[in-house]
Amino acid sequence: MARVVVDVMLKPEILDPQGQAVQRALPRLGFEGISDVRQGKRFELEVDGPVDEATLTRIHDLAESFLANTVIEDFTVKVEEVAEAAK
Amino acid sequence: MARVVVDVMLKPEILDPQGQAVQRALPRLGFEGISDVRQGKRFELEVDGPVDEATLTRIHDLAESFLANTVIEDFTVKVEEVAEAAK
Amino acid sequence: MSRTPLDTVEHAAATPDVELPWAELGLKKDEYERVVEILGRRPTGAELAMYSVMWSEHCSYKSSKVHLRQFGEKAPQSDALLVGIGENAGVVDVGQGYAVTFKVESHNHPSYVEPYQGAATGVGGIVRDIIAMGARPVAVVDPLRFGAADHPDTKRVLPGVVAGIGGYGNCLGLPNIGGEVVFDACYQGNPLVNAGAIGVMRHEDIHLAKASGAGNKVVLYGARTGGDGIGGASILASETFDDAKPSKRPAVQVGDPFQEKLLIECTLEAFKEKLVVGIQDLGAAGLSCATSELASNGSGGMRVTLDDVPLRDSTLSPEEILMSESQERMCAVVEPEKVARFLEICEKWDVIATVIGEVTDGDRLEIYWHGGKIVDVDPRTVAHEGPVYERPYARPDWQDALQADDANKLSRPATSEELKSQVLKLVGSPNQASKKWITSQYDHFVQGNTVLAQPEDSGMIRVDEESGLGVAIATDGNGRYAKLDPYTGAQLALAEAYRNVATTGAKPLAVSDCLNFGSPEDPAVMWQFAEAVRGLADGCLQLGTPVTGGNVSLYNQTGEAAIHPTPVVAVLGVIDDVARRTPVAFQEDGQLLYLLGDTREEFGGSAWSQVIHDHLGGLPPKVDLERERLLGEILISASRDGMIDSAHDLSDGGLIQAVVESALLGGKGARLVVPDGLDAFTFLFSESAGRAVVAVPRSEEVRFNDMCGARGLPVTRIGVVDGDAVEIQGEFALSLNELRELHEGTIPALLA
Amino acid sequence: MTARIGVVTFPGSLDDRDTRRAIRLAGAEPVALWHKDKNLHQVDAVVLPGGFSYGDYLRAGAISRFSPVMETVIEQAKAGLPVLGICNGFQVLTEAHLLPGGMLGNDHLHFICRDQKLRVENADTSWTSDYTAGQEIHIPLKNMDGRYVADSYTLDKLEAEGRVAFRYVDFNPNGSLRDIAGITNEAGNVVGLMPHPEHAVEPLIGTGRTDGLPFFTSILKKLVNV
Ligand SMILES: Nc1ncnc2c1ncn2[C@@H]1O[C@H](COP(=O)(O)OP(=O)(O)O)[C@@H](O)[C@H]1O
Ligand SMILES: [Mg+2]
Repeated sequence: MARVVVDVMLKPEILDPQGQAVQRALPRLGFEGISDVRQGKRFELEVDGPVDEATLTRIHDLAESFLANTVIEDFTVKVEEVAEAAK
Repeated sequence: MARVVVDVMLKPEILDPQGQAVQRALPRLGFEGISDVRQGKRFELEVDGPVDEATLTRIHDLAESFLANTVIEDFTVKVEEVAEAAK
Repeated sequence: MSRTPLDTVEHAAATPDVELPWAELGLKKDEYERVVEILGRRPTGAELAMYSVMWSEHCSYKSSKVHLRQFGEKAPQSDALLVGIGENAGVVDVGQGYAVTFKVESHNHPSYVEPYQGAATGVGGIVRDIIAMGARPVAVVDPLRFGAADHPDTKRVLPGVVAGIGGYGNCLGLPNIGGEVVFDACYQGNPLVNAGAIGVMRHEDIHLAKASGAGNKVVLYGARTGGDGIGGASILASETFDDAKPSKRPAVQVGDPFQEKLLIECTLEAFKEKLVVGIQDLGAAGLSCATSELASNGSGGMRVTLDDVPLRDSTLSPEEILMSESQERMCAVVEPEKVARFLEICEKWDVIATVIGEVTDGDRLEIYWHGGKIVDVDPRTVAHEGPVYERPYARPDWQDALQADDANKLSRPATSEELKSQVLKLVGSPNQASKKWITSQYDHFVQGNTVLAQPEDSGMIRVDEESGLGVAIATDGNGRYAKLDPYTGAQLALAEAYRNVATTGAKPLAVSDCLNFGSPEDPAVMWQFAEAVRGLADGCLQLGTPVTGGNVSLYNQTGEAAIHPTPVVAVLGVIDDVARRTPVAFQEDGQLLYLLGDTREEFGGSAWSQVIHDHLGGLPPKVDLERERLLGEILISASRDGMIDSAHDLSDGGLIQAVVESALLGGKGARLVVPDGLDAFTFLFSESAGRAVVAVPRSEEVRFNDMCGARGLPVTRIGVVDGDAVEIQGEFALSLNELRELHEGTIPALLA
Repeated sequence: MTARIGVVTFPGSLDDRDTRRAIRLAGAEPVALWHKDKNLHQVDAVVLPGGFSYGDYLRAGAISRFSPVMETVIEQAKAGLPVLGICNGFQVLTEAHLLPGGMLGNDHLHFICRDQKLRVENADTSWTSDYTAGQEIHIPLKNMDGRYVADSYTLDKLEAEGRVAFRYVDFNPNGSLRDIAGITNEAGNVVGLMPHPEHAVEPLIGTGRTDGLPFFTSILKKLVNV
């Protein structure tokens, strides 16, 4: 079993109110030096069987037609190599 | 300027209805072979200046106290090496 | 548009032969030539941007203007009207020093492309219109139309639209108190997302969109300007969607309801301190619209330095800044000595505010960029003197055949058993089923003044805590009726909304509308439009309820197929004491049920003909506005004098639909008797207009009958509130449980 | 003499005015508090009202929790100041760790607005003494992020200590664990719940019931008797 991650972010030209709200809160938390924050979605898909070209293409299509609305969002698909050390 | 990415996911033991809704929709979209979907948040922080140990520690603290609620969520912090080819 | 060298006014004058992309920006050749004639030279890029968005169908009403004039020409005498058509929204006097502003707008096309954001920004836009009048917004309504309920794309569009309306309105703290949900295949590629808002203010707080007083400052405040929906006004709202060219759909805007909530609070605080001379929201056509309209309505001119506009994207060209439709922005005109305080209030609410210009002595709108003058126009020519078309219109050749295809001749149920099964089919059909799955996604309670909300006949909001003064609003429209006869259809929409308001005990005062039609370039559509406007204007004159404002949405069609002509009418009413409001729900066993009005064999365009026969043909129900007015007076008097405990108007689905709704809401059944002279089928399913069912306590029976008799309103005793079933004596009985399951189960089964 | 009850306005608070009205109708004196002002102006109790503070961006309550006024509220709540968090206010209280657990999106993924039946499980807090334990009441509920979650250790502890203050009855509107609608801290001075008692204080308005008024009379009695 492998994990494929689809990250969906608002296109750069599209307003991101959530990211902006986070960014505006940073100085109040005593945090300087971050010039921009964008907030998006992360989907972790657990795939049965091998993640081959064909599977990736299908996931790409899935992302394009369902996970993201490409009118306002961009997405990336990647295979997660190893489980990252959580926290 | 560099980009640090903070991924925030619900703890595994917590029900993720959004992920489930995606998973349930998959067969309708003619998509088989995905045993689990989890949906979380992705924050892209544009950092002024170099991303050194100290900065990463501060962002880690920020994630722990603010970007994630560690009562219910786990997070990971990573430096994004290169701008990924969007889509 | 070349930017090196900067396309200034001098540069334009010196380079008359430069080709500009007027066609790409949506201008026709003769329109462009008129711009050149007005200016006496070729426009600069920035001027072209302004003229093109402001002269678009969406902003200039160029196809509809000649017809809309009737709303003014035929306006009834009304003491209530404080501000009429032409401002951001109309204003009505509701007494005790209060004024109410309300308006309905469309956000149809964006909501098809991106349902959530399209619908959300629709709410945002209409609410800014209300704030711009000086009022605190107090409620929203959302008349919606979608394709077939079981079409897969409806499952994409509807939940997104509903979540967007809820997401935005709930976050603003505006109770959603009414609306409509209609399914019809004709809206498949063109859902109708109309949104209305109501605001309340004191008379002295009314504000207008005008820039007066040379030296006064122009302050832009709210969100930063980004590249949102550039050209959206002209392209997105006015172009027919054509499946072959999806690339023509530009990105829709993303709304930020939190920012808008701050905008509301900081604007109201500025009003309270009397800091604002004139104000305009930024909606379609953004700064182009706000600056030209403010200047055009005022006494002087205006000078704006575009470099001072706070940007989200520093690479925007001046043309793009002028066209940007970034949401959550407002423009205020403020006296110089009050600017500091104005900015302070903005800062208190964390709202970015910048002085971008000032009112001048002259009569020109001048805009500067990087030191050069890039716009120098008479603002009236941009804002008010756009092209006006007398588009050809003609009654379509299929209209006669459609009307001849009489629904009254459709086969009717032959047995009680069949009648019963048709009732069940109707009550469970998507259009007649409960919309609770949708409306429970909206906050009805916020602000603590909601007296009635869906599924009541009209929404009602308390305006004054002490006196109990309140306002009511209902929106209605029936595209099927309007397709059969657009003149009558528009009047039926008006009559139904009027009736819905009166049924709750409020006195109808004024009208707003949202006219949703296909392409004005099709003479058949143009005829539908002209007829509907004529019908509505005539109807408003007769009912004494002026049209105070509204919105036109054209080009609602996919390829050749236009939507049903769909005039949506909102009626606003006032009630002296909300404690007297009449609810829909049956209150008490034993109360007598009366049917008010005449029931005729009228099935053209009916829910029955649609659900049972999938048929649309014949003539819509007859309209009698004098009768509507009388019915309204009776309902209002009965509520004021405590003669009725519940009331429900009759509309699509007829009497049986209304009785089932009252029964389910009250958790009390009814025993009905078919009155003499009517057959059970007609009694249950007819959609004759001008009717309502009321429940009268026994102690009021005589008084109520006397009142109706004295005023000549036909009244028929039809039964009694009782038990836990709806029973038609001699025909059938349906338990409330069975009815409830059907009525409430349909929409979740289709959409959840 | 009556009690002064503060109501905080955060940017995006929606029910602050209604809450002040409810306090007034109960006979206490409402005091408007501003999120940027650390000073609580000598109030005897504080209500964090409902709404979408900061748009509920990031997480509901997550940004407000760091506002200046909350510094004082957190400090004083720990010292015994009565604090009631309604809906968004409840979310702020969990984010501020004045109450355990966290709030997540409703399990059905939709905003929900309904007249909700609740059982008062604990009538010994500062805010619930005018109810009786086990009493069933109807209070309007309206939220997007109303799903209360905590780990099972915390949940067991809350149950054992009688700190589940309200439970949903007949219908769980958001997937909250163990049907929890509201909880209290150990001392009983800090209470949070998702439904909106301030919307149930007048017979004509909203759902037409007044089941929410005892929240405000409870605190008034407590403060005036002191
Ligand atoms: N999209 C919506 N938003 C809010 N309320 C709605 C919506 N759709 C329907 N409603 C409400 O549901 C109730 C029934 O709607 P409808 O059958 O169209 O009423 P009527 O036939 O009396 O005009 C009304 O109270 C109406 O306001
Ligand atoms: Mg009605």
